[in-house]
Amino acid sequence: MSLADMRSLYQAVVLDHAAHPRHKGELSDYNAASTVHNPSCGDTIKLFLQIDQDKITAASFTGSGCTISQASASLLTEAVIGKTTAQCLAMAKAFSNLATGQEADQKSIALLGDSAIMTTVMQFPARIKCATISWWALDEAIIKMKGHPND
Amino acid sequence: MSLADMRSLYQAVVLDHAAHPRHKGELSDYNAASTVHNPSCGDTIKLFLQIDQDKITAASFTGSGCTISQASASLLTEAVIGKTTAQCLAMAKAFSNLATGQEADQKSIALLGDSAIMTTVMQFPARIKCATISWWALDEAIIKMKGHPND
Amino acid sequence: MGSVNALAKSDFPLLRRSVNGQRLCYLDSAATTPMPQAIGEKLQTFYAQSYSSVHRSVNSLGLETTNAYEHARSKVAKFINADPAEVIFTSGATASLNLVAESWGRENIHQGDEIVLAVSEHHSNFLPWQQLAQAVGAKLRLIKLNDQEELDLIQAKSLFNEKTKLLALAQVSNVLGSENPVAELISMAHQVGAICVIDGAQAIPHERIDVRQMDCDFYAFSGHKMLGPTGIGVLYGKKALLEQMPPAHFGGGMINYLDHGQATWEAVPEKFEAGTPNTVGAIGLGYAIDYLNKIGFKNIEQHNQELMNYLLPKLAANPGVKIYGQGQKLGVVSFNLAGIHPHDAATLFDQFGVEVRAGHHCALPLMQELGIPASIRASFYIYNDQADCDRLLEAIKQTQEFFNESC
Amino acid sequence: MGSVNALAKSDFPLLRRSVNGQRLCYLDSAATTPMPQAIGEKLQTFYAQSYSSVHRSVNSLGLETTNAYEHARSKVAKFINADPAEVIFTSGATASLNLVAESWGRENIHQGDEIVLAVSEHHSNFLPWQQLAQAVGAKLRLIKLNDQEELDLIQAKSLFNEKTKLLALAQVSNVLGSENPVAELISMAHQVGAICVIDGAQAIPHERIDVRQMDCDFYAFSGHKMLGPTGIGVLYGKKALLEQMPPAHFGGGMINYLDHGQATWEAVPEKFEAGTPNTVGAIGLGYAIDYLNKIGFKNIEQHNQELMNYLLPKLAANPGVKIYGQGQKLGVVSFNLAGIHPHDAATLFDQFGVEVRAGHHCALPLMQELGIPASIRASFYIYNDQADCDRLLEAIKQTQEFFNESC
Ligand SMILES: Cc1ncc(COP(=O)(O)O)c(C=O)c1O
Ligand SMILES: Cc1ncc(COP(=O)(O)O)c(C=O)c1O
Repeated sequence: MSLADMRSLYQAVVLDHAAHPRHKGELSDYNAASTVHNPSCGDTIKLFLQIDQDKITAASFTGSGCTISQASASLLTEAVIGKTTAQCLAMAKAFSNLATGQEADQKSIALLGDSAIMTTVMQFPARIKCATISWWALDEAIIKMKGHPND
Repeated sequence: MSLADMRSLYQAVVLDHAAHPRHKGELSDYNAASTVHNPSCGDTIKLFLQIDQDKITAASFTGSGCTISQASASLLTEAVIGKTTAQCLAMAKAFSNLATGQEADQKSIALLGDSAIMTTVMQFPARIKCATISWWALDEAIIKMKGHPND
Repeated sequence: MGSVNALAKSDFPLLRRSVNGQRLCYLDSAATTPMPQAIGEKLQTFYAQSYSSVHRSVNSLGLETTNAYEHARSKVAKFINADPAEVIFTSGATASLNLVAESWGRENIHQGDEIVLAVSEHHSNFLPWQQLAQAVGAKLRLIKLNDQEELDLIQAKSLFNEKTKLLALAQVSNVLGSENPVAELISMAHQVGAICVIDGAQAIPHERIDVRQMDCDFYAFSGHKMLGPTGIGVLYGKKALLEQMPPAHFGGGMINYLDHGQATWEAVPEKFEAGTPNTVGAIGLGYAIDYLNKIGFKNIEQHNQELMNYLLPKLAANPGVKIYGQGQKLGVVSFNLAGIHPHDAATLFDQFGVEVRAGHHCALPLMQELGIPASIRASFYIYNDQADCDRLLEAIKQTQEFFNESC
Repeated sequence: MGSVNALAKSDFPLLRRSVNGQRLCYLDSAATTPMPQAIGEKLQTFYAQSYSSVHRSVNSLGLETTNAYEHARSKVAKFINADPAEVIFTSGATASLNLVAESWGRENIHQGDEIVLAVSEHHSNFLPWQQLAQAVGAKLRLIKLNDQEELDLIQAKSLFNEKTKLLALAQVSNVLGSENPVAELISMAHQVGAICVIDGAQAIPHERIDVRQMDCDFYAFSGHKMLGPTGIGVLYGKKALLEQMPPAHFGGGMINYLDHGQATWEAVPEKFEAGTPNTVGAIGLGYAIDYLNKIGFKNIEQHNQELMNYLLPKLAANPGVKIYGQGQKLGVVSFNLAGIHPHDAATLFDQFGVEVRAGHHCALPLMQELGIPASIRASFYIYNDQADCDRLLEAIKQTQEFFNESC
């Protein structure tokens, strides 16, 4: 076995976020939220957002899941606070593209910051969903609140 | 091709009964009847019986079908007239056994008379149903009227 | 041998066997087609090297199988010009059509509604609608035949009205062998807001299908009639429709979540694929599509047309032969021999190794419309050649002589 | 290698492949089993030499296929001690269970009726009943687990009453791996006049089944979990019940006649087999039965028991391992590693070539009952040996070290 491969998936920062997730728990005030399930394992992520004047002023999540999904959600909350909803949608798209081995534009990648580390999951196709479900939840929460960007 | 095999299936008497079926048409008086379909081809035989004091006093049939089913029904009507219902049930069983390559008791075979000729159909497995459906109709008509022999 | 040579006959070992001492002359492709040797070998290899379970796996082996299964779905989608999410794997055309009736039908067909069907529908596209109509109090309205024994477009027009909720129609009849005026009928149906279910079981082996261009709402077919394995079929549905529909069957792999006893469903197509699918069947269907694409539909159509052009005039020239339907035949021709029941004829043909179908072909309403109990059906495909036509013609001649002499 | 040698490992070429650079250690037989090489070869031969269409044929070739198909049915019947007319071929256990719900269930379950289910049922034997209950206003009553994490017979007793119309129960749980007290529960159900549907998907590969002795009313299973091909399954039903039930699907081959728009049905089992069946799938299932019979269930049971006797004490001795269910295991064991999510564990195992399942195993109600989101499941069959147990134990150890060091 290649433990080295494993170390690239389970990097220290990932393990740290999974063990000590940031912003875990329901926000006391929020105006956007979404729950996403990973039907292949039963994992669930519920994401809460407070959006003021089109900016994310607070973000948190609840739910159980594997190291990858917990770390990804935790990193996501850190990444989105302070971003506009349009930036968030671009980030969600960039993340999902990178995680499935597709290209993404440099500007969006830059926005992802630390959270981009989770896209190494690309090398473990069976785990891609674990990393992406919190980003789907982000996308869904914003669209539910604001309507589709092209509307 | 073995036309000889064909001649054993389509013997002169068979072709004659098919071309000139005996007792074809609905009986004006009957007290037992049954319709049987051959689902594989859509052929239908309806059999009419007049049963007096447990004896078949008249028999006829209607319906369309192939040479084999028409000849078999025609031969059946000839064979059953004058027989008791118990004899008829024994004949139906003997016919069906012979046509499927099984044994039958000599007494019942004797009762079949000319109609036994149709059991050569045994060599043409795809056609066995064609020969036997009128005998199923006989069985069903008698049982419907009199109840099951063991009742 | 004449000018019409079989395409790829040597790929089908089945066709080299004998029947009743004669080399097999297989004329029953409308019932089912043999599978090319190479497909069987590839399936064997798949079982031996990669087979595992699809979906719900986090292991590498399961992922390999899942990818192969989804790759087969993409092939089907491309083959009929659909989106992979619009391709539901079923156990066959019959299951596909029942799925539409059970899911879309039960939700959308109500008392007083009307369903338009062709009188020539196969039971698999007739009974599900008849039973649904009986259950809810809807009405079946039948498109009849004109005097060419083809669908009567003028009469059909009179059947559509604001009560029409559905058109269920075979693209190609499995008895008459002719292509129905699908475009015209779909447009009549859509004009009154009805949904169109097209039974493509007999069309898909013979011509390039484009579901978008056809603009049907559902399209159903079976793998075993297009050189694929048994037990696999497809239901195509427009995505927007599929998304609205409830699942028809329930089990593993089709739920998103189950909470406090409430289930929510997976996205399409998984929503409609409860239970472990026929993984290897789907992969085999993918191989069959590769095979057909390699031969090419231009060649397939031309080959079958040449065979029909050779056979039909000779068949029609026999005064004892009555052919049903006067349209162009896509490799399928039904007929009867005067004074000879089709079952008797088929038994004689069988002695010559000529394997046809005799019966009602699961199209009893059509038989009743034609006023016959049954017919003989000879159906041709890419591996048949002119010699097969000649053998059929010879078997007919001998059969006529046998029964005419005898009677 | 220890004393427990694999039965017939060499018959399965799949098991000689490698995964992530390691020789495959296949521990997912409860999901699906590889197919013996010889069965694939026989199916290939069948396609190449005899394949044609079943039923409705008067030609010799069709008859050969029909006979092979019906012979497979007889093998299944003998295998479970049923009558061939009681054996319906379906596309799998999920389809079998849905068939009972759609046909028997819709006719016989009404508002206020109660259905008793085990909380450990697979979604395929849970959702059909849940959906039916929701549709008609019936009530589900769940048999819960006792403190051994096995079905609680005492609580179960309190669930049966005159409203109970149905018991739906797996013979062997696909998560806990233990045999449920089927005899006791069937007798409770029959005492109140309820019908019993037994899901045998996990039992049939492991033990000799006798449906008459069990006295179940329906019994469902899949071919792909017992060394057979994909896309084929069986529904057994008591003949008297099947005869009363309406068909659930409609199409070719299942009607007796159609007259003035009224259809009458063929006898059982044809009534329930609309459309062209998975002919070759059924024949392949027959071959799988031959194969299992040749090995013999006495050997199979003993082999799997020896494997469990070897593995379980070692697994239980690892303080970081929590095993679910304390009953005897029929080759299936579910567990979790303290502080490690099952998905993470499975990804590590996969690097060692150890292919297990991680997730909810389509048994969400059971997961909720156990209070866990998911588990790891390792499942063993005749081709596994003691070395496979050792590799699992080693993978567990390495995984624990990896995550404990890292955190
Ligand atoms: C206990 C149990 N029941 C039912 C099923 C469903 O079987 P299938 O998916 O083959 O239809 C399975 C397997 O998935 C199972 O383990
Ligand atoms: C026109 C047509 N529709 C539907 C079917 C049903 O297909 P299957 O039996 O493969 O489900 C057939 C073939 O039997 C057919 O010819």
